[in-house]
Amino acid sequence: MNAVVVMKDIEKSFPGVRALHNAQLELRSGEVHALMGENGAGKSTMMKILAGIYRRDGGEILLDGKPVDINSPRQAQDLGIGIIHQELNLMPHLTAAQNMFIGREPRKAAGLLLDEGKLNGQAAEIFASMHLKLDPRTLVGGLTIARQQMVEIAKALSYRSRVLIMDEPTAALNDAEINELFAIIARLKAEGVGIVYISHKMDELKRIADRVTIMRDGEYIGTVPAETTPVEKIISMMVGRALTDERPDVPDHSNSEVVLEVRNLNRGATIRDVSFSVRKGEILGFAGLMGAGRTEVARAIFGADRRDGGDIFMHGKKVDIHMPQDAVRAGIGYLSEDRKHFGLATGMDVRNNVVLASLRRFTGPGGLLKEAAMHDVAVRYIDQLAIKTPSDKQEVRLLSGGNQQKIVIAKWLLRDCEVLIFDEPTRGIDVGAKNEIYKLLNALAQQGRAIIVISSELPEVLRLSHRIAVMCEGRLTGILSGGASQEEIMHLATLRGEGANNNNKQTKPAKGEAK
Amino acid sequence: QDKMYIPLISKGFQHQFWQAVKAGADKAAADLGVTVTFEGPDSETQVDRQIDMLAAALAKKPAAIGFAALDSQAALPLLQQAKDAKIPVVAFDSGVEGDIPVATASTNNIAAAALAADKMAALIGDEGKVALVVHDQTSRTGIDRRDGFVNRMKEAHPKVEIVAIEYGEGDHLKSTEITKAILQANPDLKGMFGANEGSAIGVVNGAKELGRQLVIIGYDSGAQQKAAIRDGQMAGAITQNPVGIGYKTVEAAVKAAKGEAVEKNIDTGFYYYDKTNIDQPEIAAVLYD
Amino acid sequence: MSATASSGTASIGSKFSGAHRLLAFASLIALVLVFSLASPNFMQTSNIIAILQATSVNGVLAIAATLVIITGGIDLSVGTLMTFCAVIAGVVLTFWGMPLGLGVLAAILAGAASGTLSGTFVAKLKIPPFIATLGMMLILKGLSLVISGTRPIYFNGTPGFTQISQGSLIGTVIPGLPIPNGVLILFLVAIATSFILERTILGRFTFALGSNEEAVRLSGVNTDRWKIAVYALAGGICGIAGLLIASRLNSAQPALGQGYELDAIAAVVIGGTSLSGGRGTIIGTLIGALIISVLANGLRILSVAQEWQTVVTGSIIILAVYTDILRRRRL
Amino acid sequence: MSATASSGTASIGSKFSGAHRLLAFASLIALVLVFSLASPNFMQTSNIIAILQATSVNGVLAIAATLVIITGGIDLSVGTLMTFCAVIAGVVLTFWGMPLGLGVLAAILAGAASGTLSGTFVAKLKIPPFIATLGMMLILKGLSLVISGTRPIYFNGTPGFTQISQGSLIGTVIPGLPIPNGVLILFLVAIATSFILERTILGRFTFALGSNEEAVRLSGVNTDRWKIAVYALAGGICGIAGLLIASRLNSAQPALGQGYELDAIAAVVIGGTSLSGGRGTIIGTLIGALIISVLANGLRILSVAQEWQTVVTGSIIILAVYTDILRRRRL
Ligand SMILES: Nc1ncnc2c1ncn2[C@@H]1O[C@H](COP(=O)(O)OP(=O)(O)OP(=O)(O)O)[C@@H](O)[C@H]1O
Ligand SMILES: Nc1ncnc2c1ncn2[C@@H]1O[C@H](COP(=O)(O)OP(=O)(O)OP(=O)(O)O)[C@@H](O)[C@H]1O
Ligand SMILES: [Mg+2]
Ligand SMILES: [Mg+2]
Repeated sequence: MNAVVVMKDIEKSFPGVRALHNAQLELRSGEVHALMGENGAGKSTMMKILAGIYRRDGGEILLDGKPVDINSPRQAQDLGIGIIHQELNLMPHLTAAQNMFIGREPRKAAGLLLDEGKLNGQAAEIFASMHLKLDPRTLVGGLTIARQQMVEIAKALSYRSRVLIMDEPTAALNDAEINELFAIIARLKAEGVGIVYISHKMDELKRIADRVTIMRDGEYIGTVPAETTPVEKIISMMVGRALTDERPDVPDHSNSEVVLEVRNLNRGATIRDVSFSVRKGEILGFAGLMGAGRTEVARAIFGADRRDGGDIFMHGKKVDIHMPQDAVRAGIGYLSEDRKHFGLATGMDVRNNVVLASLRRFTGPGGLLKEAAMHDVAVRYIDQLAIKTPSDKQEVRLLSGGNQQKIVIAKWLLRDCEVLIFDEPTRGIDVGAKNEIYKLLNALAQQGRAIIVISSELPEVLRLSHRIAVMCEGRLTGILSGGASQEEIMHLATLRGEGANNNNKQTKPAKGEAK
Repeated sequence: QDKMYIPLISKGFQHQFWQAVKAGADKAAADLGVTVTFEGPDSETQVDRQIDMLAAALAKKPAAIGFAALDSQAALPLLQQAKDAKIPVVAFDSGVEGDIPVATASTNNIAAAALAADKMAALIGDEGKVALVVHDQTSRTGIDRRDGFVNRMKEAHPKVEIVAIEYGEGDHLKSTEITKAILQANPDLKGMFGANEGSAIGVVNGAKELGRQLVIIGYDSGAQQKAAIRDGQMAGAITQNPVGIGYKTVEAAVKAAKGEAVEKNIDTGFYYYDKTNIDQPEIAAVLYD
Repeated sequence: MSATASSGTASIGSKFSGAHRLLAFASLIALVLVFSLASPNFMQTSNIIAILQATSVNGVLAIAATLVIITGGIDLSVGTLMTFCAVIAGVVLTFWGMPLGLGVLAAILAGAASGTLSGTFVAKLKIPPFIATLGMMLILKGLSLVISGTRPIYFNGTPGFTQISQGSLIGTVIPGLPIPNGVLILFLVAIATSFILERTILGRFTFALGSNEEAVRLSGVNTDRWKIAVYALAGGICGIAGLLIASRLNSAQPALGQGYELDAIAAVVIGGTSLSGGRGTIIGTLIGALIISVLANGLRILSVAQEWQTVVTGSIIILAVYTDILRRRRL
Repeated sequence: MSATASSGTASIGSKFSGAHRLLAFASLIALVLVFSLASPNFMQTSNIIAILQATSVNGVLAIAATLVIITGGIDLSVGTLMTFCAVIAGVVLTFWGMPLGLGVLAAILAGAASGTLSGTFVAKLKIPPFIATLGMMLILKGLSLVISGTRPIYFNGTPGFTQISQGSLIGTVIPGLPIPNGVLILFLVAIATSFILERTILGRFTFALGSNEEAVRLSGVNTDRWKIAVYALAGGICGIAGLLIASRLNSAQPALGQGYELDAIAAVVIGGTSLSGGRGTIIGTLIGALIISVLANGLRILSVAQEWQTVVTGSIIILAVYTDILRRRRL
């Protein structure tokens, strides 16, 4: 097979950061080429250079063997290079279809008028081919991250590129959507499209990748065939050492004190009568399909959204939560799934984002801030979570996606709440760091925190949870014990319709269930 | 090169009245061989901006200064500074309190507006409702013209009722809208007084747009006001002698700078003009386009 | 406007449909009701026409401002640009004695040219819109005075000129309805702009730029060019406003115009357009402009003392917007 | 939503350091140089003091506006609030004959109270800052006229009052340097506000609110309270501006003030503070205010015709900001 794209000896530096040095990539048509590396390894930067967003400082790009200069996104498009960005790049006030075809709108009346009907029709066609149930006329700003991601994918497909770059397309997706995406990838591959695929989910490699290129610290490490190379080898190439990953035993919490109890939580059609409790030292996982309502439950508990009904108890005492500050005061922290909009002040530096929820602690008399103490804490978390940043004064928006996520985690670790709700905590985080975060969550639980983890990655839920709550269409369809199987979870996650709430007896009686 | 330099700090700049004052000053400058500059804030409320202009003028070490105070008290420290530096100050348009100005070239706005009131009363038969559109609620000229008109009506024409006084910043369009609302609210209104050029034109426009006939008296001149008087839409108007004010101010300033004696109060006068006398030479001489 | 609403979906701009569309008028209708009850002089044809005519200039300026604001920018130069265009019409018609049509064209072209310049500052030189248009506001203000020789230019030599705003085409067709052409032009401009916003590619990019300019750029679109086009269109509309005011006053008043931008922007924001861009409607802007005119007219009709008029106006603007926020929250 | 982040460097507030700090003055220094060469009257102690004095009021207003703008809001009421506070001082000192200290306190408290009200409208009622402060601007304008009886209130009964701005503490210590107290107060306010912005929790939240309010709220912070606090602080600073202008004019001029917000906001934006929030410095604002004053003064000193002054001012504002953009891009 011929190489469609060859990137040779690519160099790229940002002020204070050398993002790429001698980076290499060779992509053939009709192959899925995985690009792997730790957070901040330079994967996104490499791809942005290929997509005409950044100019390279050095090196060469060959397209079909001919050297090319790619200076703008437009030029990349014209050369047949499409990209799905890691960070969503959508116009929230426009509809899904309008987003997909921005700049390429079908026209009528001799090109003078927009043809909205055709636009929506074409979008609907692409959605149908993806088995995505989405009205092309919905405003993108109102969609969940996952659905926005699907719109991005649909947009990239609509370009019909020869080379398609996917930068962590599955970070926000759950298994069903991932399956759908992989089916699409298989189709594209058959059509001879060359796909660069970036992901931190190791299991995906075996499923779709043909070859894997590994990067570390902006440098090329090697390219290996996906099928025959053991995952451990790839990981050790990524992190420069071997990782061990053993699942700790599920501890018994049945005698521990109930810290948080939620009774009959309701909010419109998205949360229906959800009740559960978490005990001291326990990690409660939340599983479910996209839009099952897990994020909504978390936000309602946290006071970020108004709720129509339901009581929240801490240590058996009812607490009034109307605003996030009430929740934090009661000892509940919430790490949002959407770091860009709800998690970070991206224009501020690392230090200030880490202390954002705990600023009071660093305030002396007269409202004076203790910068030195803030610095120490920030540096401590930078070390502990291996956050890749030139200093704690770096603006957060200049960090790689995974490192941004770590900063949100650091913020809540510092706030030290009794109950911590993590919504997709490892989204976009590399294997090594993921492991660190799992260890951290376990340690937090051992210290006596009650932890809720919402995750769309079933292995993660299974790996972490002491018990697993499963939601479907706003209902809590069951709570499983830690040792549950994927099949059991999927059964509950698709248990639709009325009466699901009464189905608790179908579920395995979980250890330590309050009722 | 060594021409005598005399800056005039005015109350305004863009209005035609001030442009006429400037024209007079420029003429005097040409006649007397001196350099003048003419500056004023955008609106008559901007007392502090005028002070800044005065400060810059002083920094240029002028031979004398012409000054039309928006608020003479506020300018006192700088005027004192001028006096200390032996720079003579000639007040124009309205007076400056205290003994600093060596001369004052001004119009008696109160008396002029009172004359407008008398004319209005005569034209409407000494009874009925009238209204005022004034350019400014707080500036000296605005207050004087309003009060001169209103007080004269109260004293001499008790049967004339003043039903509305509104302020339109001398903006033609705003004054038009104001007039229309006043006319709408008072179907039996007999007359209106516009206290400066923009206000007067606004009154004329408003009445015309609503197709209402009433007695309109204006203030100052300008092509549109003159035309309105000629074709009968406006009964008449008060005119000052802006060109004369500008000319006399510069003249007095030059004299004072040379150390010559100057007349303390230079009354530049005002006239009522209407269709009958608009073309008489003494009136035509003080009108501007 | 009804373009996308007819299909019953929530798409850009057309948040109003059916009953909601009526509710959007709530504040305006409430105001009209109150004033009608308070004074019999308010609800009269002549006064309604006066209100509409008082809206025409500010309404057209506000439409221009709406375009720029939807892109996430702001245009402080609308007021002085209007004056500048009026002066240009004066130069062409009165100084040079050209025919009416050329004067109209010159005014609109001058507006578009100035808009192109502002747009270039913003898009190419990356000067923040506030500064670029503030600078243009001052430049245009000065140029108007320079060109006109700091005196009004009268249009007495062009008899048809006053008809642009003051004549009544509608009145000649339907004698009972002497709606001035100025009002007609306002509505025509509103309909045309609304059409451009909702149906054409330029409109699509107007919203897209305000929603997420970076995303548009990354989609391979020449964002600069489109942004300049929006500013140019807004400038051209200011040219129309310049013709309206000059025709109304039968003169180009070179000193007028500064301060008008605030009324225009206020109308836009009262009309529900977001200053952070991406969201807005022309119908909202029209309602906003009407609210401002009705308030001014009604308070004057009630003979409220002018200092109190200001207080009441301020309070009602806040109240009107708050009501609108409450209404939307409930929906 | 997604403000297109311009590629600024470094972190909150502390954009200027070392050599860059000097470069930031580039436009200002260039202006001063040009004017000094063009006229010997420019670079004279008395004129420099006049320029500083002319900056004092606008500078203080601009500092107030900076705070609100950093939170991502805008404050159109700074000008009329200044006047309102001056009138309040007049009422307390002249009408009621209270001692000087009480008048000063009353003015600052009135400012803070009004700021609290604006802040409450914005934070609690979710009224867009533009509308909330536009409403307040009108309300305060009207109230100033009502309270003062539409005429200036003179402070002749309080002899020390003019000293607030016109006296010279520095002059009594260093006789050769008769810098008026107004200028001293401007710098003190700048230092104090800068300190609050950079070193205290209120300042940190000011930046954080402008950077991403929702993220701050979801961090468990009572964003409403902090936002109101920022508006209140800004209001108090406007109170100081009110005292300065009243002292300078020895009178509270009730009609003055509208339009001043534009100069203040212009100073802020020229000084590099972003209107989309999250970024800005007080030193930048000071430089911006100085650029405006130097321009106005210099052009007057050069006896440039007034209509051309406006044109030149507009052009130089655009140029100054563009130079600054180029400089930052190069760094
Ligand atoms: N615009 C920028 N300015 C400064 N530094 C940058 C910029 N963009 C990226 N970097 C830095 O370059 C390095 C590579 O970042 P990149 O986003 O390519 O990482 P990545 O491999 O995609 O990581 P992740 O898996 O976390 O997405 C990081 O250290 C990052 O902080
Ligand atoms: N901002 C919003 N506006 C309108 N609907 C929303 C919004 N956010 C969520 N929803 C809807 O609420 C429902 C629950 O969504 P939620 O995000 O809680 O699901 P989830 O289980 O967390 O799934 P995900 O994996 O996508 O995060 C879905 O139907 C979703 O479309
Ligand atoms: Mg990345
Ligand atoms: Mg979710």
